[in-house]
Amino acid sequence: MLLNPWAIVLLVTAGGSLFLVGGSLRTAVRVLRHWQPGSDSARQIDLENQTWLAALLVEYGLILQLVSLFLLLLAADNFSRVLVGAMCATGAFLANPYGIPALFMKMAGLFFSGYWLVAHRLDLSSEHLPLTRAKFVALLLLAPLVAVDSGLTAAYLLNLSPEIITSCCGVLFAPGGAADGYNLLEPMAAPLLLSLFYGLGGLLFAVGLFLFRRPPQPPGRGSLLADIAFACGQLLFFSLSLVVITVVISPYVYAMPNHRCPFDLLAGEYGHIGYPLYLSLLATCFAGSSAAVAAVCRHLPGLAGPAFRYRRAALRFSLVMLPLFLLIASWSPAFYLLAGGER
Amino acid sequence: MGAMSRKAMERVAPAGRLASRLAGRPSSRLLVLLAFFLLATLFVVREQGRCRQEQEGRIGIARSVVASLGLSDLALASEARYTRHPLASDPLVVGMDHPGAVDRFPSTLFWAPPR
Amino acid sequence: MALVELAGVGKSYNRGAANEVVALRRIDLQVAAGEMLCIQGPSGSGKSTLLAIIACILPPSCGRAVLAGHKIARLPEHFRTRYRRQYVGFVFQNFALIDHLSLLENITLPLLPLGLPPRRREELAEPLLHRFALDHRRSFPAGRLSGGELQRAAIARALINDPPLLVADEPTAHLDSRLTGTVLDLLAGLKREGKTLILSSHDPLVSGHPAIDRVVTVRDGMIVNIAAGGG
Amino acid sequence: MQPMHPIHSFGRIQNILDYALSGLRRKLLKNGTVFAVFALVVFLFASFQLTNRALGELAGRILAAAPDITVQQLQAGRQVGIASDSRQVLQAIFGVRRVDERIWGYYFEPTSGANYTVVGLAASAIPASTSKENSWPGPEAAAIAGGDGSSGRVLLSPGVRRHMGLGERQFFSLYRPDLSLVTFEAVADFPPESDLVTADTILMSLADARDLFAIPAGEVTDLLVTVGNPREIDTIAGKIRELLPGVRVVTRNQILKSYEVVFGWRSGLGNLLLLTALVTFTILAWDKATGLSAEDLREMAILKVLGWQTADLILLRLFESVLVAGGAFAGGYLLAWCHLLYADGLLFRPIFLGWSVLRPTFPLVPSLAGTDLLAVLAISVFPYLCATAVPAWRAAVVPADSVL
Repeated sequence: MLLNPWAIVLLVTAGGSLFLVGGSLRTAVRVLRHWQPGSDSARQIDLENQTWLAALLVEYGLILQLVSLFLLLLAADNFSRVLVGAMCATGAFLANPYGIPALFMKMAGLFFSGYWLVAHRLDLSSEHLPLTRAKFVALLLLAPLVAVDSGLTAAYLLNLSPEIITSCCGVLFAPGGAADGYNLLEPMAAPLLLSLFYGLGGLLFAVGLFLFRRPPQPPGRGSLLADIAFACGQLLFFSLSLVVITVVISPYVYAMPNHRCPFDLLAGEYGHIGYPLYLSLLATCFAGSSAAVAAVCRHLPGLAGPAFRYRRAALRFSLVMLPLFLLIASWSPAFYLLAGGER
Repeated sequence: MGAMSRKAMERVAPAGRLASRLAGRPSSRLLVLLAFFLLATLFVVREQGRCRQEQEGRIGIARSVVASLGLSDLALASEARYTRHPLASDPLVVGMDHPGAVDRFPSTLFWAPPR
Repeated sequence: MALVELAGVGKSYNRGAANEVVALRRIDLQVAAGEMLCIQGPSGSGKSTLLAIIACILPPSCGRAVLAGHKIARLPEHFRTRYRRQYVGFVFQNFALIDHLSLLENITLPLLPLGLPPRRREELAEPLLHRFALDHRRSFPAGRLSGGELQRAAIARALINDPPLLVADEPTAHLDSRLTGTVLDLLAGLKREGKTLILSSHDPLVSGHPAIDRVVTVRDGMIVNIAAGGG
Repeated sequence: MQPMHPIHSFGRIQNILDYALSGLRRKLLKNGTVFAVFALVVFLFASFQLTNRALGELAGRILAAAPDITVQQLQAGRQVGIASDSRQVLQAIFGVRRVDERIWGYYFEPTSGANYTVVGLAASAIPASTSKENSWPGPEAAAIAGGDGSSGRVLLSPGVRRHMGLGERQFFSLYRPDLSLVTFEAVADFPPESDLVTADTILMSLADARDLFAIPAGEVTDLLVTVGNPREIDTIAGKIRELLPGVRVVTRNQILKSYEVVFGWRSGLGNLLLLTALVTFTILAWDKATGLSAEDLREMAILKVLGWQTADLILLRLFESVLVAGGAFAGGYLLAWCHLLYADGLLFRPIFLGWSVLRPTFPLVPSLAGTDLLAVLAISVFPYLCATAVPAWRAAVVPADSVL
């Protein structure tokens, strides 16, 4: 279905990402081979200049990644009107085995390039550029991620086949089977999920507040472990939230007990509630987990101050966004229950 | 930002000073331009709302015609069955049903209609 | 405390390439705050390179270089730019004003990335325009200024950040002797206000000026002589 | 290490924006050209997309009234007449409210190359005239078919009337397959509002259509099934397929979906064609942006010596690109919007109308869809920004000492 306008848009953005990351990859290879901090050789000066280019390209790539994530969601929603049996974007994603992996790959790429940029900013704030080498090793890992993402997107689009009525004489299409998005996840026990969701959310808030309030610690394994555990908690919370939104919260938004779809939340019929919901979730979890990037780097020469400042700012941001997210997420169920809807 | 404009600026009243300062900076001028653009956008969007309402009545009539006659296709490209009535054709019809084509697919595929 | 400290500083261009050129070798120099220094030597002797290193424009290839307590050798470029922005005003030999901008805009260029609003920029430029008798030329495009005006504008631009150190590369090369005297008097006035000045010149009029504390002679990339100046 | 002047980040951005703007103004000719070409590309893209969307939405909304189920007979993979008797079979299915017979076909007019669509319906199939506003048929439609027999009275679209050169006359003749003439009386016109679906249509009674096309008695072209409960459409369609093997069953949902695909496909094809224009433009922009003049490079180097960071210069260049691209996008899109709103999509209308002799007239209204905006943005502005990233960087890393 490559002639669909959405497919073209997605492929153009995927091509753009590949171009950007490919460009920075070239720099990465050269930096890893020839980087000599402190030297003023012509090559080193050239390399220092090139790091600016690489960072610029990754920054553009990050924006492109964010936009293409939303484009993919919107496109899937659009495809669902064309594909047989797909009632909503979930169905469109499940139409072939590449849809969901492409979606997750895009999210992974978003987080990864975000962390990379945090590391880059920290790197620049030290006179010793202590992270440059690590940064470009990481770029070597980011590139395949983006390539796989683009490949999966292309494969997804290539394998989508809408059933055009005119090609199908006298045969009625099979009624929508498993791909209707009503059963994306087998209904799990809602109370269990909800208590996990709010429990983890509250725990993260408390731990975040503790980490935020704590004075700068001497670099040690204990405090580093706390930061890393907090970051893992954030990522866990991210995945858990996606499940909870799909299984528990979305039916309240749709006011349909069996309609479980995480994507229709973005639609206009439901007030575009998905945008603030997902963006605040993304902001919370990204900021919270990126604090660990700063924590890992803080023992490097010249980074103690900048890393501490970044970590503080990131934690504060995460602490503001987390209650906001919980509020938006709880809004529909709470409203439904308070307004007298029966369970 | 020249001497003249500065003196002129000092002469005007404080309320006017803001305006002249706004006009002085390219980025502020951009902002003014942006405001004009937004106004123009608002205007054409409102215009669209008006046209849409007008269209609504037309669509109502067209819809009742469709319902009465059981139509299923748009009267675009009305020269041949395969474009006028896609739903009454199948893929091979492209090669078969041209009003001027001999019914022998696929050899007739590119035959021009007779004059 | 010395404002500028160079120890064993060397500089070669295109290092690691076939056309490597050695411009400076083992320069040792200390400049105290409030000093006015003249660096003289024939063209091609490395004067400009030395000034560029002191002004954080070029990284030294080897040796130790300290500006206002900050190590400036082996430093990424954006840090050098930061120190330059903070401590150094630089006057180019060819003035390097941007022709299509007005004089005022030219002078306030260093303030743009600091985020100062136009009004504040003008406030900072006002006393300098007045001091260098450029008031009446403020909205002229730089391309239409005379040589003396250009030179005064270049100095005013270097001073807009109120840096402790002023580095001037051949500030009088394009001026006649009368204008040279005027410019030197202006610079001497800055010295009296506590600024540190480092000039390069091969003009005896400059090295002989009474305000000059020391005259450093550079030849073939080495300091061959340091003598007390007219001051 | 506190800077002497602390950096005001918002002021910095505003100042650099100012500088970018005055730079753009200074090189008005060069930037204006890029802007104009870019705006033109965006305009073409957006016009095409808006026209397609407007037409697609219009089709969707009009065809929402299409018959619930259409049943046609297939033979050897081609559509042939269906036996009227099947009507009883269909009527017997629980949930079917009514079944109507219809004959339709083409009447090819060799001299002009026009192709009329003749629709023959039994009088009982046409609902009684309603008094409701915005509704059809009015009183004149009742006169089409005086009874279920042959009446010779027809309804025309204004386009067909014009094309036949009827003017105020009422009588005209058409040929039967054996070249004998049938005379019809055009009693009324279709409302102009329905031109999008009836531009080429002649409506007559079932008996007249059978006579005109010489279709044997007991056969019709298709059967239209009206279902009581819209949720049952798919179930009933399945039953019909079981009861009448060899027929094609088309539901309204499939009709709408097909049109969605057709419009999507056409829009994609158009985008693909326009993409070449975009690529050409991007190459042009790249070329313009990489060809930095010596004067530009000197300016960059001076700024650098004066304390501008590489990041400041990249931002400066980025602003230039974003201003050109964003402005061209906004301008182009607004222009496309007006093109559709005030000129009815003049440029792309012929493409969508095909090569008809009988062209429907209908106004197009653009619709504001955030997704469309995002799509045009992604396909025009982002490639431009990607293409200018490298030149922007190249200008920003010019060595400061090059000005010495």
